[in-house]
Amino acid sequence: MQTEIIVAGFGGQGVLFAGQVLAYAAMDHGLHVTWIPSYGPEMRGGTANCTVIIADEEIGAPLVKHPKAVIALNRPSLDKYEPLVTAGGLLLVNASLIDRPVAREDVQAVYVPANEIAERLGDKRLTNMVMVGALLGATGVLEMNAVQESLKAHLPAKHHRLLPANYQALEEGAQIARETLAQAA
Amino acid sequence: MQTEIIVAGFGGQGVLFAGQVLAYAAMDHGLHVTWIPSYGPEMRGGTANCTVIIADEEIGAPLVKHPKAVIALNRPSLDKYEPLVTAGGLLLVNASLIDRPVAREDVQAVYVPANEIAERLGDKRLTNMVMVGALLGATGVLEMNAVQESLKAHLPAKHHRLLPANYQALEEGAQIARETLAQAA
Amino acid sequence: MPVSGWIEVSEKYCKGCDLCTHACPQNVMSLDLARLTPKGYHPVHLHAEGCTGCAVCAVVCPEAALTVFRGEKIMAGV
Amino acid sequence: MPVSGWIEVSEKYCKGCDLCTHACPQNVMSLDLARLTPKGYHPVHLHAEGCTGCAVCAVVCPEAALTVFRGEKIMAGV
Amino acid sequence: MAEAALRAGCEAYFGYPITPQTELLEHMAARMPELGRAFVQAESEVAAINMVYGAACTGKRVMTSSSSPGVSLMMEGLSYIAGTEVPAVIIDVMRGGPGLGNIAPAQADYHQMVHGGGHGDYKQIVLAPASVQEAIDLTVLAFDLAEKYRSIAVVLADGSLGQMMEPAELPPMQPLKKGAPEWAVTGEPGRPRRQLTSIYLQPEDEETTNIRLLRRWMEIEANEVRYQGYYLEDAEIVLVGFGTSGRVALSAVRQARAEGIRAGLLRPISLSPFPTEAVKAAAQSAKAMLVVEMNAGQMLTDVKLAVQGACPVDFYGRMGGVVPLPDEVLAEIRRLHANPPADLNGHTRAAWLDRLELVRGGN
Amino acid sequence: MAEAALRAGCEAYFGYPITPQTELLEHMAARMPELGRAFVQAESEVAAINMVYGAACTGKRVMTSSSSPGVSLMMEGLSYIAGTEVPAVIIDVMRGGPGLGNIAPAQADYHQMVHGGGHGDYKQIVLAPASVQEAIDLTVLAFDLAEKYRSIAVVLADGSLGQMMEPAELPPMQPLKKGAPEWAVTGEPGRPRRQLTSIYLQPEDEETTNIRLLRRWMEIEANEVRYQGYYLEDAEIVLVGFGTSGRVALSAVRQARAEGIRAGLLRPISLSPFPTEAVKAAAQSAKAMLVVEMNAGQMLTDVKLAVQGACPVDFYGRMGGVVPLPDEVLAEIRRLHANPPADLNGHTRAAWLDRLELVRGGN
Amino acid sequence: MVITDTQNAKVVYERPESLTDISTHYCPGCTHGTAHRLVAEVLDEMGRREHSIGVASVGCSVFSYNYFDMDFVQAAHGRAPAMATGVKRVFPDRTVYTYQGDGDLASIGMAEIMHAAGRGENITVVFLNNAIYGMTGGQMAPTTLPGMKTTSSPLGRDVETQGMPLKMSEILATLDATAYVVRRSLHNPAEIRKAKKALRTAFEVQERGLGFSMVELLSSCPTNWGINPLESLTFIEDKMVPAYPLGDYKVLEAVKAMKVKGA
Amino acid sequence: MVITDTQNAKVVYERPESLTDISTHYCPGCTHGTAHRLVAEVLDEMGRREHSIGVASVGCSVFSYNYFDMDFVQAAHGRAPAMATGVKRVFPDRTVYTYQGDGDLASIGMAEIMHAAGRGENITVVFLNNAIYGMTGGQMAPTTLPGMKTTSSPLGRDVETQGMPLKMSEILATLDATAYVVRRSLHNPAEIRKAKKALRTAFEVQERGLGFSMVELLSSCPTNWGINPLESLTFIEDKMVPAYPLGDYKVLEAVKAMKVKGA
Ligand SMILES: Cc1ncc(C[n+]2csc(CCOP(=O)(O)OP(=O)(O)O)c2C)c(N)n1
Ligand SMILES: Cc1ncc(C[n+]2csc(CCOP(=O)(O)OP(=O)(O)O)c2C)c(N)n1
Ligand code: SF4
Ligand code: SF4
Ligand code: SF4
Ligand code: SF4
Ligand code: SF4
Ligand code: SF4
Ligand SMILES: [Mg+2]
Ligand SMILES: [Mg+2]
Repeated sequence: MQTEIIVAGFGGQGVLFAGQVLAYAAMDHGLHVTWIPSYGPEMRGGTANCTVIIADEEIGAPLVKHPKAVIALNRPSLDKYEPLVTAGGLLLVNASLIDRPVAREDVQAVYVPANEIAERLGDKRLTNMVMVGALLGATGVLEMNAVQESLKAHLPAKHHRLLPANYQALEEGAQIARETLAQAA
Repeated sequence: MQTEIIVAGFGGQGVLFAGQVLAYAAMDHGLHVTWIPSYGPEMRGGTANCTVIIADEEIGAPLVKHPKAVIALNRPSLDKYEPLVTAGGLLLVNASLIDRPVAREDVQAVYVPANEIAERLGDKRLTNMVMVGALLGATGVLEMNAVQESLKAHLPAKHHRLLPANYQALEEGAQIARETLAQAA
Repeated sequence: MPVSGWIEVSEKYCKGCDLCTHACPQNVMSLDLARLTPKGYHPVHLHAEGCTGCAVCAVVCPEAALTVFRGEKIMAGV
Repeated sequence: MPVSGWIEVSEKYCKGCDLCTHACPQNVMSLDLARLTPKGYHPVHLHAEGCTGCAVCAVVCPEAALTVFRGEKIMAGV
Repeated sequence: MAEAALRAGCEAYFGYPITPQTELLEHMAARMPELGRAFVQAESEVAAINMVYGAACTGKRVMTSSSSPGVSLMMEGLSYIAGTEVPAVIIDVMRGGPGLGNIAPAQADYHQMVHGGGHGDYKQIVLAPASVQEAIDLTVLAFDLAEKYRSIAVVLADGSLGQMMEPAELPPMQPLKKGAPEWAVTGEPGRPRRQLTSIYLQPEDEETTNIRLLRRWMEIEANEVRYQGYYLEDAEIVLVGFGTSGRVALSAVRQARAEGIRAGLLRPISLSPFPTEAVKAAAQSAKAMLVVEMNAGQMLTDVKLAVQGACPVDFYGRMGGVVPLPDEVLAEIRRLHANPPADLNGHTRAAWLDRLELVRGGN
Repeated sequence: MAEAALRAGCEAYFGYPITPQTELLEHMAARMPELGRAFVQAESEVAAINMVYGAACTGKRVMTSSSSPGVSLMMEGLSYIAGTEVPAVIIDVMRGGPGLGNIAPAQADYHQMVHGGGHGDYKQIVLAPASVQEAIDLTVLAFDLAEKYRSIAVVLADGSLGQMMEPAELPPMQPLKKGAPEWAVTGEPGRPRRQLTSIYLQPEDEETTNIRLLRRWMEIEANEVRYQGYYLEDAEIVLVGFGTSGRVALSAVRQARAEGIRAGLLRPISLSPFPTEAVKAAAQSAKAMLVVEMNAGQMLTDVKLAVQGACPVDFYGRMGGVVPLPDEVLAEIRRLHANPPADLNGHTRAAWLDRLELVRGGN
Repeated sequence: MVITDTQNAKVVYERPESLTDISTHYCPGCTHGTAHRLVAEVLDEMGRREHSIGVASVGCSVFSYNYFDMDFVQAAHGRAPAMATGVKRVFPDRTVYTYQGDGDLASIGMAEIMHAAGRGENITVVFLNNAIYGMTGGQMAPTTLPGMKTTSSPLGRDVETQGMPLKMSEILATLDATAYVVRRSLHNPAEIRKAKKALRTAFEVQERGLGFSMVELLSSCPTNWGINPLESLTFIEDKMVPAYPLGDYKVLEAVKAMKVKGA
Repeated sequence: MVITDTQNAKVVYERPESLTDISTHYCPGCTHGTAHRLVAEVLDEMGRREHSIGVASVGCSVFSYNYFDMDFVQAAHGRAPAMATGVKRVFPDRTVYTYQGDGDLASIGMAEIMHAAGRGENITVVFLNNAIYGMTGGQMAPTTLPGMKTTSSPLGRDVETQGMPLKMSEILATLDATAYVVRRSLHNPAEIRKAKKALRTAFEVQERGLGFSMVELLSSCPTNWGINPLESLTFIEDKMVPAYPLGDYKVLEAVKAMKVKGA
């Protein structure tokens, strides 16, 4: 079984770190994983994305055309990846910055006002964790526990005081995803 | 008909210029010609030599293993080229600096005390012209006139006052060669 | 009548860096937390009266996001 | 007895550049026009008495071609 | 890779920041001083390679790392190091070019590193990892080979590897070697002086050096060819790809096998020396070969040289930092399977470009 | 060559002295200011190529010249020029290497110039003269081709040519062209701004650029292949050699013909694009081919790629600045004539080295 | 409600014509943008926009060619002064300038800047000194302050092994062929105004053919300094200005004699 | 006949041990040889011959590695300071020095010398300034005097297009990390003695770990200047010394405090 996840947004939205958190969690739990970033046309303030592949066997190509799940942190990311998600896949939409709904009907969409939630939790930089939470809430690719543990393990010590807020962000994102899926079901 | 001439000596002995004078003379008189320098292991104060090929048809390789004539301005040059001159070829030896006779019997040797002649004519730098003169005296590859004319044409104007001494050097060299050959004959 | 001014903020350029707000001698600028630019920044706005059109804000703005006007204050009903 | 000296010239190194001859305070050095080194230079030699062994020649010689000695002048038949 | 180099006993690192290999330099900046070893952030890649040159002359294990434009600046230095016959390790993380290009992963510097981007006849060992683990292992190997053959050893990674996270194991810390090789310039008292130079003014001497280098290279060719084969036993369509494109090809081959197509993959690990014999052998039984690269067909020349017409050799590549997707390669395998070409000499490129533009159009 | 460049309308020269091409720079130093054109002795080859880059962006005819180590320093700049698609002319007079090597004539930078010494996929036009006259003519041609294809054009001479004197005729002085191409950055008022860059951060855009470059290159391949054949009609032993080694081969071929051996010579003039078709054609009727170079067999790869096994391809080269003598090449022709090999793939080099050491021993 | 009378209103400041309408990729509060604005304003005021050729360098300002509405070329890392030389020598009547960061100019491009200055090349160099490699993620630059932590000097720049900061204005001022070399800062409105005036002078020096001119500008890098934009300005004032004193390092008599309009 | 009593004679001067018995390739009267001799004498006197690693550069002195009887490496043109950095960083207790010409150090090698000095690299640089590219046949160097004719400035160096001479000692003295930077000359016995003393000081600076030291030596090139060796010394005295004043450009207090044995 192999799950491909793309996280995409502006540079500065914590795109790469969101992917890393997933990758570390998978790694720490004995799964095969690849994480690979790619940058848009601009390095500063431009778009950035990363692809995380989590699998239970050796992974070939670290990039895929049709991912199973996409976290779209801004509008251009949604525009770019909406057509590419596999049928039956998942689109996690940062509703704070994206003002349009998902058009495809063969994918599952989850709308998360991630910037608002993050600012409410006291730090705009938590936006990415809210979205990661939503991913966890919507799929079973990794346990919430696993992610929280590896967050703790890999966050530099000086940032450890931010852990509770991060956990909270993950939870709130997951909550929204669970609710959405429940409604859809 | 093709004649290959190698001029060899220390850097500073006017080796390259001697070859150039021959090349210019040939060029100015409508012959095919190539002139190509090569340097020994040292650039300053080291050995230098050049190969001049004069022919009445298009010239292929600008270098040859077995030249028809060699002007050896110093001992290492004689040591190097004596074995290589074609049988029946010509070895012009600067007797001022070379203290050994030519060993081969199948070549024509001409000994010229070129440094002494040059110093007597007032300029050590005429050594090379004495040797060129000897070459002209010993072979018919080019006319003395032709060489003198192209010397005039290609010597920078500021050196023109040295022309008479150069002519004289050529003549004295030629004279010695003619005498040597006459004796040998 | 006192000289007065106002500014126009281009949301295309403004990145909410807050440099102008601190430079403004009249302290009349701040980030508009109610708005997000397309790039996700809170743009500046005038939150109080008192702009003199001194253009200090424009001098410090790295993004050339501000246009500064000066004129006479008049009252008008809209 | 007056202090006196002499030099040894290595023909391997000397290039007849003439710098030492002009530097010698006693003017006792010159190129030996009767000799040629293997490289084709006229080497220097002492052409007159009076060397004091001051080593100025050695100080200016670019080739380290000179060895300078100092000793007492004595007469001896050879 | 940086940590692998440390553990392989690298005693000096000289480098200049450039994306996508800054992390490597930064790791060295932190760790080398900790270990009491030399780290210098050079003023440029030109300086970096010449610092490496100097330190390499002392016989210590030394390295630099850079990426495409920076590596181009090292060409003179590399030629000097090769001509002086001192060991040095270079990590080159390739990015999109030519020119400043971009920082996306590419493989367009194959010719530069494999066939020689510097002046003069010289060869260098070039190892191309396809995973983070292999990157680590080949870095260690590079130090060993460089030292053994007094040669330059390059770890040539595409940008994907420079930036990828994957689980991997680091080797144990090696003790630093003691003493210096007998050619090393160390300023050690009590022995005759030693000199290291790349000058041989007498052409005959320079030729002797060239012959020595060539003979040594033939030894390297005999001993140090490395590659990995996948499903080659019965493969009709043989893919050849290195680094990330090898990995992508592997995914495609697996998908093809799942579809019943007998595809296989030969992944050169040592690009130089190139696994010529292995490619030749694979060509004997193949209906067609497909070279997959992230460039316009550079390794393709070495494959064709090896195959010498034994089977048609086709090409698929993406350029400018685009990483091909397994789907694209699978489509190529299907095409070759459905319609094995009789002869492809000379027409490979034009047809590939046409197909590529279709793929791009469809993006 | 310098005077030829002037007459071809070269408006700016930037260079750094290096033997064996200092005369070229010195000629420019005297003549360019006389004509009111730009001459700058740059602080280095790195600076020189970047000055060329700047001036080339304005659409003027510009050039630099250097020799092997200096050219290695230009690799980054060349890649930028190629990536920016601006025309520039480079004269490279090759000397013995690797490293500082020596100043004797060599051809060991073939790979660097023909297959790409800089990073990224790019190709450049490479023209190899074999006589002073050809050096002049190809210099003029280089300016024309560079401009026509917005490409780098290299005149790749071996040191012999850089230093040889031969009778030759110079072209007439061309008038300087007026106006600038529509892509040129000239700071001309009254039109939209223009930019020239080699950055395409989006890999897809960089790929588009790469495709454009490749398509243009295919056009160059179609139009600009140049070579000269000698006695090829009935040749059984076909020699392939460029520049001075081509000339030496010609002497040997003539001597062989005099002995009744049907030898011929194909002398590539454009090394890039390479006369692949012509070599292929010559291989069809040949019993054997012999590539003669002043290196360890660099053009050999292109010949083999062209021949694709159609006939055995053997090699004779001298390295490190040694110019082969016609006698040596003649001996090779005699050998191949007496004993035409059946198949030479893969064994060429070892056997050549053995023969070479015999030749050298006998020197 | 207060409405301002737009009839009598006048524009006190507006975005200069020499800037395009492209939003920059600079981090919020980065004074690269300020420097761009000043250059644009000066070229507007001098009417040279359409007669200029800019040379972009490699660093965060690599895309400056997108932001200036004029002809531009883009140089290899460090080589902008060489490229500008190439341009200027064939187009002597254009305003040719480079825009370079401190890594670009003072590290890899040291030889090129020294020699362009040494030749007295008639170009203008806008030199942004932010004491760090911005673009590549905050490595040490030759201008990094002693003790300053960067990603390649994680314990702080150690002057024993990593040397002392290079003061480029001081160095270039020692060259006989430079005409105008000054250092300014971008950390407050007054300094920004002085910076603009210096840029105007530098471009006027070129206009009059007086030779090489450079304006070094102390600039911020909030992202890699790890502090916010406002703190960054304070860092410039408190830390950088003492290490890099503002002032005129070389002003030829002929330049002093010039009448230059202020900002 | 006068015979000197060899019993009581003593050797006042002899060829230093640190020189090999290979005759140099330098032109007659070229003061490259003088500089070699001084370096050799100093290393002899300091007993460092067998603890030294020299770095030869590209220029007429390219073969200096043949003439010094000690370990040597040979650098690429201009890169000797980088190469020396590489050597010194792994062998900090060796005496590491470069021997460079003016083309090598001040032209192509500008970045490397500036940064080695900027890092305060604990090496010694012996810098031979002969105002010309000797080896390649007399082209203009960055140090060529205004108006001086060379093969690449056939009408004389034109300061308008070719700039002003670069004064490397003055430039390097401005760098905060240099310890000892002086200029001496080789044109007469007194100056030669001072040059030797400076070299001694420079090597002692390195010995004591005080940082970067450089001795610039004004040197002759009779061949490319087109005058004889003696006239060349006069040229140095009359033309070069005024343009390149002899003196101490940077002497750290710690260096001044050192007790160094004179020549
Ligand atoms: C030859 C080469 N080496 C390295 C790089 C990577 N690189 C890009 S920008 C940069 C440093 C930029 O720093 P600076 O000039 O200070 O500009 P800033 O980003 O701080 O404005 C480096 C090292 C490159 N592009 N090319
Ligand atoms: C990269 C490179 N460029 C150019 C050269 C050619 N070159 C050799 S020595 C030299 C100049 C030497 O001048 P300088 O350093 O002043 O030494 P000098 O001969 O005057 O002592 C040059 C340009 C080279 N060897 N390598
Ligand atoms: S113009 Fe002056 S008063 Fe008005 S907002 Fe700007 S800084 Fe404040
Ligand atoms: S300074 Fe400019 S970019 Fe920053 S907040 Fe003010 S208007 Fe916006
Ligand atoms: S030692 Fe003194 S006196 Fe004697 S030769 Fe030398 S310089 Fe003259
Ligand atoms: S200075 Fe030295 S080389 Fe010159 S002439 Fe005197 S001894 Fe000979
Ligand atoms: S990284 Fe620093 S210099 Fe670059 S744009 Fe951001 S703040 Fe400015
Ligand atoms: S060319 Fe000049 S510097 Fe070189 S050895 Fe001769 S005199 Fe000395
Ligand atoms: Mg910076
Ligand atoms: Mg010099």
